[in-house]
Amino acid sequence: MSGSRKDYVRPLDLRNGRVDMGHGAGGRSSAQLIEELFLAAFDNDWLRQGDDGASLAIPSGARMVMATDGHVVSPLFFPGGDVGCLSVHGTINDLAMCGAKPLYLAASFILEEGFPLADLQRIVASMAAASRAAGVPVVTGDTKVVERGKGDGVFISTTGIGVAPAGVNVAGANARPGDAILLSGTIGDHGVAVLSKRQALDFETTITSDTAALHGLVAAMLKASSRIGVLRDPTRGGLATTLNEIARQSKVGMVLEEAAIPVLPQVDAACELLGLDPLYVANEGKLVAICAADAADDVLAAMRAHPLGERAVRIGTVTEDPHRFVQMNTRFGGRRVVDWLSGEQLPRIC
Amino acid sequence: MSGSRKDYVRPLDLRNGRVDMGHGAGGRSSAQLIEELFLAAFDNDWLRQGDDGASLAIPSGARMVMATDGHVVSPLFFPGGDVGCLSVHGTINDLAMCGAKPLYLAASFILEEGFPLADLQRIVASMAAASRAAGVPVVTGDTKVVERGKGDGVFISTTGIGVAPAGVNVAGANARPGDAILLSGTIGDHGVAVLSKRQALDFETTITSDTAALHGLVAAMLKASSRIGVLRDPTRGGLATTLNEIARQSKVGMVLEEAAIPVLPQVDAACELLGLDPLYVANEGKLVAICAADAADDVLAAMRAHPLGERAVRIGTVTEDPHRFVQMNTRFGGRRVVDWLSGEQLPRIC
Amino acid sequence: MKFIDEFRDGGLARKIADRIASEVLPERLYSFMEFCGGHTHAISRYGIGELLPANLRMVHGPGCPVCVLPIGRVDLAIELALAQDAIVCTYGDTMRVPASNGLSMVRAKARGGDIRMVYSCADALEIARREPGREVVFFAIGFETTTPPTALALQKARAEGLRNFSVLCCHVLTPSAITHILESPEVRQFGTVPIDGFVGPAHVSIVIGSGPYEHFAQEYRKPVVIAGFEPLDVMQAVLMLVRQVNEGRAEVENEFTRAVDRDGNLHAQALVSEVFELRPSFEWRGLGEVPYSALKIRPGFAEFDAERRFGLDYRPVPDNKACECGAILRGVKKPTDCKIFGTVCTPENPVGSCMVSSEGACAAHYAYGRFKDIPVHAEVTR
Amino acid sequence: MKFIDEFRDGGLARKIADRIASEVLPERLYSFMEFCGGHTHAISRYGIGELLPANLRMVHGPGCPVCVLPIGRVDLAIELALAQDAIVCTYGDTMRVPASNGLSMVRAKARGGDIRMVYSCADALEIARREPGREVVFFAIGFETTTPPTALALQKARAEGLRNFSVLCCHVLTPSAITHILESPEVRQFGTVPIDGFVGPAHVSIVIGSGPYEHFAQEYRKPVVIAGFEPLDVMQAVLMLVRQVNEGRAEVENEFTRAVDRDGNLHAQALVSEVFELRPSFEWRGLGEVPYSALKIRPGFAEFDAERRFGLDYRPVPDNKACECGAILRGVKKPTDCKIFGTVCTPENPVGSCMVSSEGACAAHYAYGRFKDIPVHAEVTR
Amino acid sequence: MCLAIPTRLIEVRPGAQGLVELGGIRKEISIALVPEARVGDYVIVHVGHAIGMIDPQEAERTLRMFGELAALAQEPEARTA
Amino acid sequence: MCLAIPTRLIEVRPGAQGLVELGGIRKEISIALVPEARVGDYVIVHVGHAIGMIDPQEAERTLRMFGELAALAQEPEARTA
Ligand code: SF4
Ligand code: SF4
Ligand SMILES: [Mg+2]
Ligand SMILES: [Mg+2]
Ligand SMILES: [Mg+2]
Ligand SMILES: [Mg+2]
Ligand SMILES: [Mg+2]
Ligand SMILES: [Mg+2]
Ligand SMILES: [Mg+2]
Ligand SMILES: [Mg+2]
Ligand SMILES: [Mg+2]
Ligand SMILES: [Mg+2]
Repeated sequence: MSGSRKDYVRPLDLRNGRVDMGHGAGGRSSAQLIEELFLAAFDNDWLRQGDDGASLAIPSGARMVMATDGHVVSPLFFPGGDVGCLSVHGTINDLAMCGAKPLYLAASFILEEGFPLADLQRIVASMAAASRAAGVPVVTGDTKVVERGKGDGVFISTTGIGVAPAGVNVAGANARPGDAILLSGTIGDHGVAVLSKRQALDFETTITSDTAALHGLVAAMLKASSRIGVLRDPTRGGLATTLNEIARQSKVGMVLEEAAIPVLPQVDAACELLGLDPLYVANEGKLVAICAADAADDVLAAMRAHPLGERAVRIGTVTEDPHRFVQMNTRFGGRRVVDWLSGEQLPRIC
Repeated sequence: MSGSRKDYVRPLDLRNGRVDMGHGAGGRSSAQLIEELFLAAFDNDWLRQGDDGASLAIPSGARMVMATDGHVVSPLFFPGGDVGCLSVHGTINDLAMCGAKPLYLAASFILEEGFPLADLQRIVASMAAASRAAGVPVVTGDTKVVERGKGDGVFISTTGIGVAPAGVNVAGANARPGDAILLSGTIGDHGVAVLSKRQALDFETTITSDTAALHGLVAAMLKASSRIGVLRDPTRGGLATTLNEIARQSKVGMVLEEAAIPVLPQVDAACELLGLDPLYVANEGKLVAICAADAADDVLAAMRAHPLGERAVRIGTVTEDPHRFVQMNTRFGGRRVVDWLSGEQLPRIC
Repeated sequence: MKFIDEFRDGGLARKIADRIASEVLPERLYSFMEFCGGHTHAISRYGIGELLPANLRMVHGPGCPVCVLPIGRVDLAIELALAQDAIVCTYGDTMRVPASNGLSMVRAKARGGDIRMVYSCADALEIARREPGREVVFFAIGFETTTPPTALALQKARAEGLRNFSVLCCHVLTPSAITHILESPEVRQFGTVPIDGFVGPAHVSIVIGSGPYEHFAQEYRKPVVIAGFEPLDVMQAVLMLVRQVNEGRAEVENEFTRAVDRDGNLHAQALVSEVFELRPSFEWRGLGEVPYSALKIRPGFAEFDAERRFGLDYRPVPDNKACECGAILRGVKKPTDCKIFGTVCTPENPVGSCMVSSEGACAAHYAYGRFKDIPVHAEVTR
Repeated sequence: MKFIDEFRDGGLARKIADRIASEVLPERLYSFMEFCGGHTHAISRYGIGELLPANLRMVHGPGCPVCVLPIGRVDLAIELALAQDAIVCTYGDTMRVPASNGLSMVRAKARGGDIRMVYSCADALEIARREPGREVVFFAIGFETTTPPTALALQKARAEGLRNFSVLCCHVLTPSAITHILESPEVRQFGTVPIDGFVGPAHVSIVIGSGPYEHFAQEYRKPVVIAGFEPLDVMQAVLMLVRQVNEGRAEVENEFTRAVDRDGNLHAQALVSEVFELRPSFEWRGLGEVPYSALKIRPGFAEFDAERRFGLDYRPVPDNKACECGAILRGVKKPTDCKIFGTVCTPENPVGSCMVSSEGACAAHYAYGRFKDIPVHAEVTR
Repeated sequence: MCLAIPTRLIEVRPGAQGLVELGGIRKEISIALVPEARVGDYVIVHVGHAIGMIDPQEAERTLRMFGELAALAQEPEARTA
Repeated sequence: MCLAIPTRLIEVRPGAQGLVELGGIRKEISIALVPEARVGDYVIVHVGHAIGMIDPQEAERTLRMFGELAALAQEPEARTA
C-alpha cells in the first residue's frame, strides 16, 4: 500500500514444516495455510471470495442431488492415488450414482498436528487435479487441526451437489425381477492396492487403485438408455455388499454368474494369499447398473465405448425372492449365497 | 415375509455397546448402525431412501449457497450443547451469513473405535433436535470408523445448502468506510463454556455455550433493511479475528468502542483468571453485521426484537485505512490495535 | 495361478460328479465327514453339494482352529490386553470370536485393548523388538500347520534374548480330535455317529504326513482319504471314499500326493517337538475336554509362555444351551436343526462355535448355502 | 470483579492524567522503565501512552520471563521431549518461543514430542502420579512469583517419593536484572541509559516485598515506585515518579500497598530458599549472562533436577544479528528502530525476545500500538 | 508478567486447597503459600496458587488517593478548558 | 482351515527368507521350515512361512487321474442325455 514498508511475510515452510495447532486456531496462521496451500491449489472465484460459504448458480427446473463422504484411507498415499483424488472421485461418484451431473464440491479437512505440510500439499494438489479433470470445482471448505494422536494425518469429508435432469429416475429401490445386472469392469483393484501398502501385509504388486470419476461414464449410459433403474459404486464392502443393499432396497433377489465377473489375476492372487474374497473388496472407479433386460445391450455398448467401462459385462439377473438373497452360480458349476459382509473383512489364516 | 421364520436380529446395544471397526466396514454392522441409530434419529424420506445421495427440490431462480464445516470440539459435551447441535448450528450459520435461507444438511461422521454408542446416540439426538428446531433436515450422510488413537470420539463435518433470494448480496468484501458495525450479543460465552470443562483448567461456571442457529435472526434483519453488506459469525478466533478478516476482504479499517462490546461478568472473570482476551474467544450463536450507518437503527431494532439478538449493539464504525487495522477506543480512554489472533490462544501465566 | 486353477476346473468337476453318481449304490446312504474347515469352505464356496448325489451327505467336522477355540481361551487373551496392558497380537480369524461378557477381540480393542492383527507370528516378534518397553503376547491358535511357525518364533525369541515376548499357546492336534469324535463319552448322548469315512486334512498332512491316520483307520474301521483343498481334490476324495465303502476297505489313501507324503515335514516336526510338548487335556469348543489334543510350551521356554509369565488361570465357560454345535460337529445334526440358527445366531452375533469362523458348519451354511432353507432370511430391520 | 474493576476506571484515569500533565516540567524529558511485562501489558491494552504527556516516555523493560528465556533453555526442554521421550509440562506462555532449528515447543509437539500445557505446576505433578512409567519434566519458568509454587511441587514430589518427576529450573530474579540494566559492561556499548526511574514489580513484590529495591535506589540514585498491574496503578506510579524526579528524590515508594509490604511473603521465601539456591550466572535473552540472576535446585533435591537427572548440557545460542532487543530492553531503542520489526519479525514468527510473548516490548507494540507507525502493516498476502 | 488476580476465598479444603470465587466463577487452588488466609479473604492467585492477599483497608486508601487527585484536579482541568 | 497356497520361490534371501510369486504378486516369506527349497520350486505358504512343497510330477499325475476319469465318464454322460 502507499507509503507502507515492504510487505514481507515469511511464507509457509512447505518443505519441512508441519501442521501445528496454530494452523487450526482461526488466526493469522490459519489464514496463511488456507491462502498459501489450499487456495493456491484449488484457485477459483468462489474460494477466493473467502466467505463463510460459496454462492452458486444452479440451472433451474432440475432436481438437485447432494452427497457426502468422509475419506479416512490408510495409507494416505497408495498405488494409483491418494486420499486427495479419492475424496473428489468418491463424492462425484455418489452424485453420478443418483443420475446427477456433479456441479460443485465442498471439502472439510481434519488435519492431525504434526502432519508434514509437504504431504498435505501433495494431497491437495492431487485433489485439485482430480477436481479440474472432472470439471467440478471445490467452491468452499474448512480446515480443523486436532492434536497428535487424535487424528490420522488427514481426513477429508467432501460434499457435492449436482443436478439430475428431468426424466432421470435412478434409485436403489428401482431394481425389478428380470432386470439385467451390469458391472463396469474388474473388481477389487482399489482394496488390493491399498492393502499392499499396509505395514503388516506388504506385498509387491503392480495393481493400482481404480479410483476415477464416473460421471462421464454415467452420462454416456443415461444417454444410451432411459431404462437404467439403479446405479451404484461398489465401494466399502465391495460388489457383494452393494448388491445386497440394492436387493434389500428393491425387495428382490439376484442371481450372478461368477464366470462373468472380471477379476485381475493379481487381485485374485492377493486374495488367495490373504484369505479374502474379491467380491467383498472395495472399488473406487467401478459401477453396478441395473437396467431392463432388453436395454442391457445398448447400455453395455455405451459403457464399453467409454474408457472407464471397457471391460463392462453383464454379471447377472434380478429375480423375485422374498428373502432378497443374492446368489451366484459358481464357475465350478455350483450355486451359493453371496451374503452381506460380516464385520470387517480381515486377512485370515484359515 | 411369507413363510419366513420370525425375523429377529439382535438390536444394537445402545446401552453398553461401543463403536468397533466393523461398524465402519460397510457390511451388515454398518447398515445396522445407520438404521438403528442415525436413521432412527434423523428420520426423513431422503435418508430412508438409502441411496448414495439425496435428491432434492430447489426453488428455481435463486442463487444457491453451499457451506461446510468440520466440528472437532473437545470435550464433546459442554455446558449448553455438544458437538451434535454445534455441527448443525455451525453450518446453518455459515449459510445464513451468506444471506441464504438454509434448506438441507449433509453429515459426515468420523467415529473413533471404542466410542460408546450411548454417547453417539446422545450426540445424534441433539443433532436431530437442532435440525428439526431449525427446520433444516439432514438429508444424506456418511459414517467412517477409524482405529482407536486415530480419532477423538466423534468428528462431524456438516455441509449445508441454501438459497439466497434475488437482491440479497451479503459478502465479506462489502464493508464500506462509514458503515456501522453491529454485534448481536455477548462475546466469549462458547469458548469459556468449553474451556471450563477442559481437564487441566476446570473451573466452575454457570456460563453456557451460546450455540444457536442464527438464520431466523438473519431473516429478520434482511427483512428490516436491504443495506446490510456483511454478515459473519465470530467463531474460531473470536470477534477480533472475524473483524480483521472482513477488514482484509473489504480493504478497510475499523474503529471499535470497547465500552459497547457486551461481555458477561463470568466470561470476563474466566478470561482474567486464564490470561485470555474475550475478543479472541469463540462464539457459536453470535453474528457481526456491517450495514450503512443510516440503516443501523432499523437493523438493530430488528435484531433486538429477535430472541437471539436481544443484546444487539453497535460496536464501531468502518474506516478508510490502507493498513486495514482494526482499532479500539478502550473503556479506559486509550486506543489500541485489535490484531489477528497469533497461533492458538493459550491460557497464560504472564 | 499354477497348481491352483487347474484344480478348480468346472468341466472336470462334472466328470468326477458323474463318476460318483455312477458308482454310489442307490440303496445306500453315504455320510462322509470333511474334518477340515478348508474342505467345508471349498464345498460351500464352489457349491460342491449340488454336484453330489442325493444319498451322499457331507458332514462338516471340527477342523477349524477358530471354531474350536473355547470362550475361556479368548477370555485369557482379552485379559492380557485389558487387565495386563499387553500388546496382544493375533491372526485376523480370532478377532470376532465371541468371548465372555459380550466381548470379543474386536470389542476388547474398541475398549482400549492394544490388540493387533498380524499376518504372521514373525510380525509379532518384530513388534516385540520394536517396542521393548511393552509386553507383547502372541495369541497362537491353529493346528499342526500353524504350530511350526510359532515354534520358530519362540526359538528366535530365546536366541535373541527378547525379554518382552511370550506366546499364549492354543495349538491343537488333528488326529486326537478325529479320534474323539468317534470314541468320546458324549457319543452315547447323540447315538451312533453315522460317519462312513473321512476326508483327511490337506495342509495339516503336509506337516505331519499321512502316517498318523493309519492307526485310526485300522482301529475304527473308517476309510480316510487325504485331500487337497481345491474343489476337484474334494470331489476326487469323495469318489475314493465311495469306492472304499463300496469295496469294504478302511484304508488311508492320499489324493494330495503333490504335497503330502507318509512322513510329512520332518524338519518342522523336529522343531515343534523341541519347543512344545503334549497337554494332558484341552477344551475344544463344541467338543469339550479332549485328552492329549493340544500342545503346551516346554519348560525350557517357560519365560516365553504367557500362561506362566502372567500366572493365567484358565476358566472354562459353558456354551449357550440352545447351541447344537456338539451334535453338529459329530455329524448327528445339521445347522438348520438348531433353533436359533440364522436368527439369534448369525455371523454378526455368533452364539456357538460353528457360527464363529466362516469355516464353521453353521457359518458356511449361513453364508453360502442358506438359499436352500427358505424360512431363514437375512435382514437388518426388525 | 472486586479490587479489579475499581482500578480500571476511565474517569479517574483522566484525572490522574491531568495531574501528571500539570506536574511535569515542560522543559524536561522523563524516561521511566516499567520493568514488568504486566505493566507493559496494561499500558498497551488500555492505551495509557495516549494519556501521558509528550515529554514523558515509558520504556519497556525485560520483566517477562518468557521474553528473557534464552533459546538454549528452550532447546533443552525440546531435547527432553524429542530425544529423551519425556513428558514435558509447560505453561502456555512458552509454547511459541522460538528455539533452534526453526523449532518451538508448539512445533516440537507437532513433531511428536509429548508436550503438555499446564495451568499450574501441581498439574505436572499430577501427571507424574498418573503416568508412573514415563519421565515427567516440568519446564519451570518465571520470576519470584512463580518460584514458590515450583518449590511446593518439588517438596511434594520428595515427600511422596515420586521417582519420575523432575524440574527444568529456569526461574530468574528481578532485582539482579534491574541492576544489570544499569551497570552491565554492555551499557558502554549503548551509551548512558537514559532512565529516570522505575515502575517496580507488582506481583513479584508481593512475594519478595519492597525491601530488596532499597539498596538499588540508593546505589544508583534512581526512584522506584512499586505499582499494581491495573491501569490506574500504573498511572499513579508514573505520577509518583514524576514527583520524585521533580523533587530530586530516589526512594522506593509503594503504590501497591493493598498487596505489598516491606517484607513480602515470608512463608513463601522460606520455602524457596529451602529448595533453591543462587546460580552464579544465567543467560537472559537480550541481556546476555547476568551474574546471580537465577535459581537452581539445591543438592538435597538433586534427583528432581532435570539438568542433573538427564545430564543436560546448556549451549547458548546467539540471537539474530538484526535484532535490537538488547538496546530495546535497556531503553536505548524502540521497537520501530529495528529493521525487521513487523516484517520478518512478527508474533507468528518472532525473531527476537521482545516479540516472543505478548508482554514483550515489540509484541506489545505490534499488537496494540502499531497503528501509530503508518509504514508497518499486517497482511498475510505477499 | 506474572498474571495474578485477586479472588475471594470461599471455602478451605483439605490438603491446603481452597475454593476461590471471581465474578461468578469458581476454581480450586492451592493456599499452601498463604497459611494465614481465611474464608472471606481476598487472595491473589497465580498459576493455581494463592501467593499473597489483598488488604482491603489499603485498597480503600489507594482508591481514596485517586479520588483526592480528582478533587485536586479540578483546577488544572478548568485551566485546560 | 489352514489357508495355504502354492507359490513359486523366485529368490532366496538372507535369514532363511525367500521371495515368492503368485499370479504376479510377490511377497517375502520365511523358508526356514523348508530348507530344501530352491529357486523355481513351488512352496506352500501359510501364515508367512513355507510349510511344504509341491511335487510337480505328482500334481501332473493327479490331474491326469481326473482326466482319465473324464475319459471314463463319457459313458455315463451319454447315459444321462
Ligand atoms: S446356529 Fe449357532 S447356536 Fe446353533 S448350532 Fe450353529 S453355532 Fe451353535
Ligand atoms: S522486532 Fe524482533 S528482531 Fe527486532 S528488536 Fe523486536 S524482537 Fe528483536
Ligand atoms: Mg456418500
Ligand atoms: Mg462415495
Ligand atoms: Mg456410493
Ligand atoms: Mg469454517
Ligand atoms: Mg496417529
Ligand atoms: Mg464453513
Ligand atoms: Mg461455521
Ligand atoms: Mg462462519
Ligand atoms: Mg458414503
Ligand atoms: Mg483418542
